[in-house]
Amino acid sequence: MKRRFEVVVSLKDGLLDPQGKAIEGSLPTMGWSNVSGVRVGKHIELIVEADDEAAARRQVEEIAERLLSNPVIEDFRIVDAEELS
Amino acid sequence: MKRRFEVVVSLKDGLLDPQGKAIEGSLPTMGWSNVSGVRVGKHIELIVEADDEAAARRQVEEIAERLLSNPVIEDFRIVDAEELS
Amino acid sequence: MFAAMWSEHCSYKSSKVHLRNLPTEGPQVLVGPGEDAGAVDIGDGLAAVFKMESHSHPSAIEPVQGAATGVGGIVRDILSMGARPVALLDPLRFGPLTDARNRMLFAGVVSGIGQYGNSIGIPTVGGEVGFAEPHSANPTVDVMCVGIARADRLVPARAEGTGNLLVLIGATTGRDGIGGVSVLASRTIEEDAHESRPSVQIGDPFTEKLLIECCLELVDSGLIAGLQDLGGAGLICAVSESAARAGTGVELDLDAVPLREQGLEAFEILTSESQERMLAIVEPPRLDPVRAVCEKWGLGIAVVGRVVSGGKVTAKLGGKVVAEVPAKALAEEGPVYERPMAPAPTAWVEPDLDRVEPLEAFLAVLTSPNVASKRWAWEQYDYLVQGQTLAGPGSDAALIRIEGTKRALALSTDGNGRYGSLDPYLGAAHAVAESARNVAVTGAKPLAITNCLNFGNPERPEVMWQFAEAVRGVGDACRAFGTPVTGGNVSFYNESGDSAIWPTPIVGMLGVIEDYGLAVRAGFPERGLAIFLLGDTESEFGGSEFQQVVLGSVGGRPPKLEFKRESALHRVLIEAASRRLLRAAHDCSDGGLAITLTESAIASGVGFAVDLGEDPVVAMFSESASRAVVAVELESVSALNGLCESEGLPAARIGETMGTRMVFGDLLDMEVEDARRLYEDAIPNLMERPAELAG
Amino acid sequence: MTARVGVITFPGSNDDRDAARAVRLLGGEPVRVWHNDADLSDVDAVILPGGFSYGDYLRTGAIAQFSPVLGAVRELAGAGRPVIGICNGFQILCEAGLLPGALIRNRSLKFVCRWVRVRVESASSALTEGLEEGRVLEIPVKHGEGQFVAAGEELERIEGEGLVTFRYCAPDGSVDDVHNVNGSSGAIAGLRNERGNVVGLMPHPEHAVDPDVGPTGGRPLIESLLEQAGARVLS
Ligand SMILES: Nc1ncnc2c1ncn2[C@@H]1O[C@H](COP(=O)(O)OP(=O)(O)O)[C@@H](O)[C@H]1O
Ligand SMILES: [Mg+2]
Repeated sequence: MKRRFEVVVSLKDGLLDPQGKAIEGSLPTMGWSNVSGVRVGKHIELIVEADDEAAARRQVEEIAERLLSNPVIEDFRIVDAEELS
Repeated sequence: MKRRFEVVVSLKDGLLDPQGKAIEGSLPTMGWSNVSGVRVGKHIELIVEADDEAAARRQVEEIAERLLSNPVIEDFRIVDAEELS
Repeated sequence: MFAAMWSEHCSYKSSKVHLRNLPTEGPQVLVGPGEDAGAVDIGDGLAAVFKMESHSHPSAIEPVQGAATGVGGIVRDILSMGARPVALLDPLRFGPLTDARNRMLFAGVVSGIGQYGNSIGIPTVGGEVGFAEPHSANPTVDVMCVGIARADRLVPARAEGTGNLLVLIGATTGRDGIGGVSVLASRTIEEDAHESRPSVQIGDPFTEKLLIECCLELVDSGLIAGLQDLGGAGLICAVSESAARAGTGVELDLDAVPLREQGLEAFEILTSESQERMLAIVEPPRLDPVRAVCEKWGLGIAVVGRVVSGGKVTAKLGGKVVAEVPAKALAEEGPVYERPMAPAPTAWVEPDLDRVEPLEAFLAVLTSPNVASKRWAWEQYDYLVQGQTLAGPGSDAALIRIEGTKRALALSTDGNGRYGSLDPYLGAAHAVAESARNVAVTGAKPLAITNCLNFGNPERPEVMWQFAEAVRGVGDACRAFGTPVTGGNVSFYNESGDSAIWPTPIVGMLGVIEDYGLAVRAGFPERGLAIFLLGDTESEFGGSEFQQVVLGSVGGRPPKLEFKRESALHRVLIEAASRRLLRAAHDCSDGGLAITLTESAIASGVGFAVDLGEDPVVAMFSESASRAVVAVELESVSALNGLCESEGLPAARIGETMGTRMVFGDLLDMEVEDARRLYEDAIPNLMERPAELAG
Repeated sequence: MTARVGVITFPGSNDDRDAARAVRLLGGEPVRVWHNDADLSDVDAVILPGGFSYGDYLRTGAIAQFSPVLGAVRELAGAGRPVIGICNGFQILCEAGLLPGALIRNRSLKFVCRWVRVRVESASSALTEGLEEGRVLEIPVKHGEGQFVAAGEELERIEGEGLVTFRYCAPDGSVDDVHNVNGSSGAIAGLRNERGNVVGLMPHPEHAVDPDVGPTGGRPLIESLLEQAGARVLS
């Protein structure tokens, strides 16, 4: 059974986010001054071939922990899971 | 009223995703060979101060169209909206 | 398939008839136009392989990936000759930076070139950036690559030896870029804008780096008989060209082509312009060792065809013959047009100098983006990797050591579209002269050029006239300086609405200095040196930076160019350097003498005082050609004068290096440090204004 | 006894040839190591060079940390032999947990290639043994993700235990924000592990050894490495 997972990896709170700061800084000059808290992270899609959902989810968590995110500076969360074929 | 929105920006289908390809290629050496369709995109959080939800959502769509994404090679979707204070 | 192959981009149909009369022979030329890249003998049994190509159309649509894939493409042209790429240069033109879209395009193109060039480990050591209104909707993005190979090991792009295998190495094939660059570069921007399929592709520098190392290992171990990159019109172009060159035919098995997407039709597989792919010609017994090298570098490899006799290209898909065409018909016998031509009118404006306030004029020229420091761009490039960069961005010519020898390559790209808008012939001749001057001023001898001819829509007679005149100018200048044309690129349809770009031929000059220990730099190294201006100065402001930013409009005729005087200047600069007479040397170009002196002072912080004669504004800002500023020890003055006399080259001692200020007669006096800050901050100040997030 | 220094080539490494050339120029013997070889038994020290390992996709050095040779690198580090991470190599050592902290995108959001000054902060490291603290060296940086960051208490430990080995500084050695080329916490340009044999730095000493090319602030660091590597063989 194929399942598609979506993982979001974001910088830990308190850590400087240069990209988020740059976007937030340019918004007022484009006419929007009611926006704050801009944070930029990664959104990763992957399709896992596994028998049951729990096993697939555990594997995605392990991949996210070891490869997709750097625990020193990043957190991750699985935002979506969808059965395919 | 403050609302937090989450936007996902991803490469248009059919376009090569070098990041996704490199990650997918490295997973087997780490013991996972049941993973495919790896695609990497951007996940952006922003907090908008606006009276009603519809106005805030329209504004986020405009920001995503003009600044957060490059319409030539990327699509975007608003994945979440949450009332704060 | 024919549309892609016979598009303007691949068949040069509008330009071929004019390109025929360019000089392409010389003892130093090992490979001339017609191959993937030109090659020049640089001694010690080594060849320099170099070429320039335009990626302007994709960059106008998506600057980051458009420019990035431009770097990838030109590098593969050098690689397919079996040469290790050692240097990249990027001549660029944009619209004025006062407009947010132009800032976004400039930031995107530089970011794309940096991302791609830096990650494949090839130093970007020079280039140019020019800003002018006609380039607003049509940025010009050219990229030049230089490689070094053993002269006896140059790999032909020929499908030789019936029975040999055609092996596709590198990325998989997708629908992206179907009829991409060949169609894109054969239509104007509007016609392309509403194209549904994204005709821009995403570059994968990581796969390119693996492709470079893998192909070089295959060449060095003598495992392959031929190599060809896949560029415009993809597989069918590469296959038919290499078959046509060898007089052979090819049987293609499209089922064997590794696909990135399912269900591609035959013509899509044949014309797909997916990036990072190479085609090798391999003798059957060598297939396994070739596969081993590719797998070591983690690259896909597939046998997609065989060389056969008979000169026909046949392609099969699903066991059915889907295409059968004579190779020569595809590659060489595209249509040749003699397009109608009509001279383009040029405005005439008399410069009125007495109303000019000197300090105000000087600051306007110094901080004009065309003249001011381009550090904002080139600091985003790795110009140090490979460890052979003796002089990088910021110098008149980049100097790249030929590892293991005392010699170095000297590289410069130049082209002045403003001169071309007034007189396409003279503008083009100046491009060759300025690039040769930038090489000679370091002490190196100019050897040969590549070039990129950037023009508007050839279906308009005045554009075709501009093109023919520009090619004539390049030809005459190359004959005069003994620097033959080894190849290059033509980019038409650079226009949208009614605004076409100025006729912009960009020349890439390659030279060699025999002992880089004798190379001369532009900066004044110390105080107490005599400053000489070599060459004649007259009141020549046509198309000058002064005319544009101080007088406010462009008109008249560009400065005259006498080939004999320009060659004499080159000979004096090269001879003087070889006799260690020069402590500094810098060519006069945009902005005139005032800018040349200021740049030499800024480079080291050493000030100067010069006398400007009775017509200071002309002395400061005229852009008369064939001039250079040199600084010499006092005991070398007589030797320099003797050398100049022997060549009939006027040499005026105009002042001395001293103190920390720049003193221009009694016209102007300013601290070098103040000029440096203005010169360095001009572009950063414009670019820090908010632009859309680029790249 | 000429010191044998392994230089690892990952797919995407660019400055591996430059590191090998610098080692040879200063009297060492470079040994080219392919990332798939898991054996570093015949070298006295190892350099993880600059470049874009695996295209630096996902995060710089994210994928390289899983390559086979990293096991051998950990053993070498455990045995107290010099392990030097330059630029991308530094990022890989952090990702692999051999050095604390992480390198994120430059404050300017742009790649920067520039000659800078760094100040030696600690003399007890494989690269700075025998150099006096406070010495200023001119070395080039070339990177897009060189901003060093660490969580609050981790940063305090790194500073407190004297692990900082180099800081970006002005020509006179003073540390100020203008010369902090990428916005790193504490202007940190490089640091070492507790024992001092594992060192990571963003500047490229291998590009500052040849007077024909430019300033030679990298020579004392490579000389110190060769000495440390050679000494290891003697003791
Ligand atoms: N896009 C670029 N990439 C790399 N180097 C550049 C670029 N633009 C300018 N430079 C370098 O900056 C110096 C001055 O640039 P510019 O004034 O545009 O050229 P020129 O002096 O030939 O007119 C040159 O040494 C050139 O090599
Ligand atoms: Mg110049």
